[in-house]
Amino acid sequence: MSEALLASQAGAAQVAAPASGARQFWRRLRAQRAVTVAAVVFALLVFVALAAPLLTALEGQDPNAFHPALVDSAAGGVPKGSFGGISGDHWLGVEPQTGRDLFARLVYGARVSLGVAFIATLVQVFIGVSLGLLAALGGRWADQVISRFTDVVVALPLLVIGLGLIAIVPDSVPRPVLITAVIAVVGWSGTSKIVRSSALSLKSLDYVSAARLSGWGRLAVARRELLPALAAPVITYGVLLVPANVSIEAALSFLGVGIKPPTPSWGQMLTDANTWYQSAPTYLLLPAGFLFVTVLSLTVVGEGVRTALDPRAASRLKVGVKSRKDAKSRKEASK
Amino acid sequence: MTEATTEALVEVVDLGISFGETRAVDGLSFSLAPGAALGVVGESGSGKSASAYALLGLHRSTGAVVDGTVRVAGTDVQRASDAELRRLRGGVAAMVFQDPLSSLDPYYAIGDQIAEVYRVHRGGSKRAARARAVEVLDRVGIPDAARKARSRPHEFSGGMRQRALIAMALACEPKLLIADEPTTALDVTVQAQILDLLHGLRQETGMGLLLVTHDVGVAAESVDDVLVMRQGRAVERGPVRDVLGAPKAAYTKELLSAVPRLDAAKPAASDAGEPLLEARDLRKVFGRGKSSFTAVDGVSLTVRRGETLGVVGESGSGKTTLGRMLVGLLDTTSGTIRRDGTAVQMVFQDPVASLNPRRSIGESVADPLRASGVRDEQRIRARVGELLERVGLDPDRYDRYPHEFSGGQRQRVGIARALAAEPQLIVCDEPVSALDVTTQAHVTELLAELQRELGLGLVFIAHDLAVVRQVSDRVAVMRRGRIVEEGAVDEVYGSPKDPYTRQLLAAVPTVDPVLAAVRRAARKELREQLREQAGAAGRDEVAAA
Amino acid sequence: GPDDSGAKNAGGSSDGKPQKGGTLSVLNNEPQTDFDPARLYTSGGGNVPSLVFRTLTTRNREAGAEGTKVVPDLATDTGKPNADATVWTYTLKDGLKYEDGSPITTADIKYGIERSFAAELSGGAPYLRDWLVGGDKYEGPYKDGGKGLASIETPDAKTIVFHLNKPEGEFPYLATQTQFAPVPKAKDTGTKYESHPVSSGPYKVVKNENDGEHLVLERNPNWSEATDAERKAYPDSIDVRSGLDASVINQRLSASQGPDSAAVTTDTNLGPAELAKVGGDKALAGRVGTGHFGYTNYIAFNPKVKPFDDPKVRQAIAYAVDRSSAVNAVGGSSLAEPATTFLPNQKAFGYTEFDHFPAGASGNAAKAKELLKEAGHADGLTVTLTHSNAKGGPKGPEVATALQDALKKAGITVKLQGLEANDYNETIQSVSKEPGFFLRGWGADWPSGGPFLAPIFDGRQIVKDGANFNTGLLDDPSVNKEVDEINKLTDLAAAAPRWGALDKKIGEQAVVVPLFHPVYKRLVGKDIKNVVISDWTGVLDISQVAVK
Amino acid sequence: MTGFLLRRLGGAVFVLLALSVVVYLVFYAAPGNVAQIVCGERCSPAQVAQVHDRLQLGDPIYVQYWHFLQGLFAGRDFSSGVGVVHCDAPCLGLSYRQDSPVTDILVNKLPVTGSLVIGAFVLWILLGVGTGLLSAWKRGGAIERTLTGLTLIGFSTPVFVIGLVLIIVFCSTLGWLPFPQYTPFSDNPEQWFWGLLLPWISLALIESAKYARLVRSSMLETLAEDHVRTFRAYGLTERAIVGKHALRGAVAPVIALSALDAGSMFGGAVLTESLFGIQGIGKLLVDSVRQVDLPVVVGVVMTTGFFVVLANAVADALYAMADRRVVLQ
Ligand SMILES: Nc1ncnc2c1ncn2[C@@H]1O[C@H](COP(=O)(O)OP(=O)(O)OP(=O)(O)O)[C@@H](O)[C@H]1O
Ligand SMILES: Nc1ncnc2c1ncn2[C@@H]1O[C@H](COP(=O)(O)OP(=O)(O)OP(=O)(O)O)[C@@H](O)[C@H]1O
Ligand SMILES: [Mg+2]
Ligand SMILES: [Mg+2]
Repeated sequence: MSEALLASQAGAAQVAAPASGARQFWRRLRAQRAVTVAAVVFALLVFVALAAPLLTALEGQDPNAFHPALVDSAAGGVPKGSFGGISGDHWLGVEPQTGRDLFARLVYGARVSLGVAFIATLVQVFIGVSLGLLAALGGRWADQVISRFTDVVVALPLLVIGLGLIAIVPDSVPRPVLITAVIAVVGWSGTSKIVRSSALSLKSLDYVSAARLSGWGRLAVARRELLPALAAPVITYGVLLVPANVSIEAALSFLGVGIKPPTPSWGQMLTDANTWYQSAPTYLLLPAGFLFVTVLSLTVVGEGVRTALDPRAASRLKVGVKSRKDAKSRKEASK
Repeated sequence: MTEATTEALVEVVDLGISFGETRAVDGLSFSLAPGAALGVVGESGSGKSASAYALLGLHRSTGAVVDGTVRVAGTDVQRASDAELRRLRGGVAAMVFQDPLSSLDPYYAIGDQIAEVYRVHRGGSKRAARARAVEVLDRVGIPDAARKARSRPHEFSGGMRQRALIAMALACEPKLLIADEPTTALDVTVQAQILDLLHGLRQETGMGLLLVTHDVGVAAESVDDVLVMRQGRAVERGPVRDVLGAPKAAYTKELLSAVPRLDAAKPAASDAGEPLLEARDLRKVFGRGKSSFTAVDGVSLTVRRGETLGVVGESGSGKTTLGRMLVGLLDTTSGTIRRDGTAVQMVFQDPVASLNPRRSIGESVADPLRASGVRDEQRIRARVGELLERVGLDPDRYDRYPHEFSGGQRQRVGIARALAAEPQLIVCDEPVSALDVTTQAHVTELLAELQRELGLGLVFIAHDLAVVRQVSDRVAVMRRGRIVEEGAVDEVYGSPKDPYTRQLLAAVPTVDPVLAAVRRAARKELREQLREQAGAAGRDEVAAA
Repeated sequence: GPDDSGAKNAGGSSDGKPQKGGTLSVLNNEPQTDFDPARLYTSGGGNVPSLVFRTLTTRNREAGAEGTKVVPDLATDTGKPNADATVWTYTLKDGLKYEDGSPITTADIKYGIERSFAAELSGGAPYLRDWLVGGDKYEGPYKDGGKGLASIETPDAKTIVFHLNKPEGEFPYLATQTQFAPVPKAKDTGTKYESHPVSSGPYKVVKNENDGEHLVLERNPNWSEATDAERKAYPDSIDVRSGLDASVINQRLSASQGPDSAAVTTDTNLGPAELAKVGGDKALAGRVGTGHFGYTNYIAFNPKVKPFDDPKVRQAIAYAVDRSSAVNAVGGSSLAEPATTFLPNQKAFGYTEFDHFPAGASGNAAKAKELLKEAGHADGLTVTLTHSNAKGGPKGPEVATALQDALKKAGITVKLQGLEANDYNETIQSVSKEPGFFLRGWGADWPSGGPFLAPIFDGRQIVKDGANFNTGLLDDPSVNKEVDEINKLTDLAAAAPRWGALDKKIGEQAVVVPLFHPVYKRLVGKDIKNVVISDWTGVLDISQVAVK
Repeated sequence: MTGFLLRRLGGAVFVLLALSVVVYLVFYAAPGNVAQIVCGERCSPAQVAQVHDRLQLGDPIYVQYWHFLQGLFAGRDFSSGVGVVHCDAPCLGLSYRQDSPVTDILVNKLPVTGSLVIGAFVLWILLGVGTGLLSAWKRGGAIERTLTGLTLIGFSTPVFVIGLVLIIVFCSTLGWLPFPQYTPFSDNPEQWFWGLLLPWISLALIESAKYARLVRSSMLETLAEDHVRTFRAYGLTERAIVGKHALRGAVAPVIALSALDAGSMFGGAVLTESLFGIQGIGKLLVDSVRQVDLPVVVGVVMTTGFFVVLANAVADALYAMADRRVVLQ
């Protein structure tokens, strides 16, 4: 190694102490302020779910207690009072027909909905990514078998799957586990299709070939080279799975394999609230709003992760700010 | 417009470019008169590409900070509005990028991409634009341009892609052509053809040329003035004759002395050991039916331990295809390859595409180490650092991402990665094409060293005949998918039998600008001869069918 | 039957005399999948079917309680019984014709009844099978080798005689069902008959798409008003669209745009959320018809299952129920009335007011606790309530959770077991699988106590190996005997109070806890005239409706 | 290509048979006495037994399945009481409840669901890709944030709410559109269109959110790539770059996902169909499952399976055309 060569690098080497990949990732993630805000919002939601008993104790309401006196029976059971019966006792009003406390039901509902939908999403993404990768990389036969298996799962309606499960699964299996499993089983196909199609494009790239030459097995190549590139579509799609899973959870309740009443869940609340959006709008808007905030915060976090995972996008992001500054200075200069 | 012609086409004053804390270009000033040609040579990573980008304002919204002033054809690039910039880009000044594969949209036919760009500036019907695309493709020497215009970039060889980019630039008939290493993937005959073409255009249309190159010979053949760069600064600038003939700066002298000579052969092949790889009658056919194309057509070769097989040949003759088949990345259509468990590696022709943009280069280099089961982080870092250092990169840039590197630097990362695996055989596909001669000499020396130490077998695909001579024991000349001539280096270089080999040798650029002009004329003649020959061959084929 | 089918008098904008002409639209939720008279299970001949099928007798097309009477239709009277009401004889009116102009004969009525015994055409009410001599063995005309069912005689084309195996004073009610519609043997196409049944009524079927999803009925030129005192048949044609969502039906009716101004629904109530809106709109409220159909929703116990074998536990629950919560769960006081009697609160059923275990509006937890303590459950009790998963229904999770909450106050912890509809029906109707504590409903096949009480409380109607409705497995000889006694009466007015008395007596055993009777609230289009809602069906009678 | 078609055909047969087996097994295990349901609640045990025989429910499940397979390939005969109903191959059996061949029922319903799916598909692709494109183009700005918010609202609101709101606004209140109703295209193309417009819009509003998000994210990925730089350097407008070059990079996931969605939607957009009173396959499925009408359920599920396989095959072919680096498998 010639001295000259080493020296020639010195100019370029005047950089801050290098950071490892993970640390760089965090740095890039934290650089996005919206992500921090969204993460805090999401954490708050999780906190609300975990602290549901505490919060309802604070309010002094039981999520399952009926208050027939608070609804107008002759008018179909609309909550008495304005804004769905909001009062000091019932912070967010009461449910039509039953008069159950909405705040209590919402925070308890967060437990089921966030827990089930979130875990199910993770499982779905895991299954989807694994099978999608296997289909794309495992050769023609693996692709055929997996793709056709996916077709079977896609074509089987939830109704039939629900019926099947009622028949096989013993009552001893805890409901949340069962629901999570069912949702995971019915909902991975989208992820798997996306992963398969993207991986098919990616696998012809030189850097994947290079990794294969490095001596990695297919699995390792998939994990190391393809996964990071697949993160963008998978995260984007995965975030959308959360509200989709909340609806599946509600649909499962119809089939009798869902959360058992009277336990509340956002999905069920949304479904029940459907017809009430005119006469008792808060009943619909509250769970819908919570779900929306959840999805929005997840979206922003997901978007941030996506950006942080892609060093090129990350540097572009930084630039967006600068270019605006550039534009400003340009404008000033032209005056 | 009239104003523009009176003033300099390009006027760069005190240009500085920083990427974060990296100062890539610092205090660079130069100007270029209309119709003139300026060559920028210099060390890999010295800021050549970065400066070229600045001429088109391409650093805008990328995170780079640019200072100083840049005026191109009367436009202040730094302050121009987006619309003004768009008018400038392509229409007035066109750029040929350094990384040809990644610079084309993989989803669209090449002809369409050229046509699209053409229409933005020249308007006209889609059809006319397509016709124009075919025309320029033909001018840059793409055979059967009408058909090839419909191909996607991945169906092109490295050199063909590079020519496609040149064609794109020429399509709009710009006043200024900024060509960043435009001939790195071209064999010498095609390279000469391209350089002649550029020369011709300058004469016909008065196009200005800013040629970034590491190849002093190329500069000598095509420019009036040279600018020598190092570490982001100009070290010397002047008429090509003076700078190359009587260099003042120490760095320029060093550079010139490192230029490999056609007659400088490798120290006699140590000992040709047992065969590492034997290929028999390899064929590769792309596509099916009518659109099928035979890229490699009955190639047999053997690579032995401790030996270097140089492969030279026309752009698009199937060198990359052959190399990929040898390492097993591409299935053969027919023929057999015996590797007997030889650990093989490849240095890819396109360094950008061969590096995962999401992983730091250190991690990419560490890949083979991790794959072989090394878990100790410290050891990995140490070993990768050592490798980076050996290819002339700063080990501290372990955690940097590929897009933060210059073309030549990425190429060296690719070499480091291939070496990390400690393979027995490496197929190097144009491994030094983007390196300045000093770095190039250093890297070839490194390979030779390893070969001596480990008995490494090398397949060295390159278009630079001098380099090939320097590193190879034997050399194979490829044309149209076949090996037209094979033998010991001295034999092939000394007494070439095949006319194509002779033509190749004749086309090697010389560092002497005067000689270059003479040879340009001679080449023209030879080319015409060859074209007649090819026509005859084509007719024979038709007759046989 | 157990189905909540249909009910009473709306105040449509009925100014001006109704006129003939126009097209009536019917916007329904459930398609008329069965349109074969043999397969239909209707109360009083149904609404749409009775436009096409005339029967020996029919329901009186009058509003309110008058509408619970049975009147002659094809026959000249409501039937002549023999002394002990085991033989019933009917004579046809003159000039009765099918849509093709051919005459209607009693042989066709006999054939129509016989068809309903065929396995291919199952689905009707069980009474013919249970009452006709030999009915339990008969397998229908396709398998009898042309012999027919001997207990139906047709001495001539105008006379038909039914031989029953026991006295049945309510036979005239049975003769209102569509199985008594004539079917010409030559036109019988078996399972395909429903796509074009031969009309004997004022309208004929010109279109039956997608298994009853879209029906178009047009005037039957061979129907004569002179022979039919009941059906008014004002519109020229009737267009029945079904498969519509309930909220969309109500939207369309309230908007009343274009053809929807002449639209009604025969199966869709206003939902609870819609009630609140309609209530605030005078014009809309004027277009709502309210009706009562004989139906009761109740809690059923299986006294073979612990702890419900203990009457005290059952009574405790009867005291603890919160009827206002239960009523709210199905839409509030406008859509349901709290019930303490099993019989619906109508005179025709013999309604006799009683409340053996007064729970007040929202339950008497104290009294319930007291009883539980007596029963040895001083520390409370945990039980499982089985319900259907059908959302929003009277047997669904909403009512179940309302009860759960009410019983909690009495120290009873209720676990819920929701079953999918089929599973639920099969479970609660199977003597071997029947759970101890579940939700149930029962509706009238005709407005009388007989079909209301007997299937539920008559010990001889316990079905061991099939669908059982006597869920309390009650087999009380005194009850059985009283049922037989009342059935002998052909004076229905005299029979009614005795059903009421029987209901009160059975109520003491607390094998069921009545919860509520549904109320029907339905919108009609703004051009609809002559809305008649009888207490028999609880919904407007489309044979009376006019659109002009 | 021939190889591809043959393999796909084989795959389709496999999928359809697998689906039918699963449905048979589920219905075998699921609660609910079919004969009782078909016969009616108040049937006597003897009558139930007759129905049981008539429907051949007494046979072991594999025999029933065998009959089904026979019908599929050779047709079957069924008694209609007075005579015999012949069900030509491919016979999916006779509906327990409707007494007509399942194939006929499905053939009747297909145009209905087909109209719904195809219209909605076109709309949601346009809407989804358009929104995604716009938000990638205007990335970082207020427009993008608004679009993101709107798509997410669209996605997290139940179709029932969206649909009903649309009906109330456009049909009841404004009266601009007729209440949704299916009219066969062949009867009256205009009515067909207006009657289906709202169902299409509601479905599209919900489905398009997915596409919008995906398109946007894939496009941002592509925008970071080097070839985009080339087109910038040649003066292409941002709009052209986003709309053409970046969009092309987003095509892969969109094709994959839309095949899946369109295919599975042939199994019925149950909620949409029932809200808008469109008697399509989804409604049929729900009704049939409720009534344990096994032959119809098998038929519907197999139809869905068929369309899923078909859509995927089309997607793969399209995809190989769009990206020639991918080989058709
Ligand atoms: N996006 C970036 N971020 C950080 N550093 C960068 C970036 N782009 C270039 N650099 C650094 O700037 C310096 C100049 O790069 P440039 O690409 O101009 O080199 P070059 O002269 O073209 O070299 P080569 O001949 O190898 O292509 C190099 O050291 C490179 O590592
Ligand atoms: N995937 C492909 N599909 C179709 N044709 C291809 C494909 N890959 C390469 N080719 C064709 O095969 C021929 C040989 O290509 P190859 O890349 O091996 O050339 P090369 O000798 O490496 O050229 P260069 O020096 O320009 O890199 C070219 O004509 C090219 O167009
Ligand atoms: Mg460069
Ligand atoms: Mg090559």
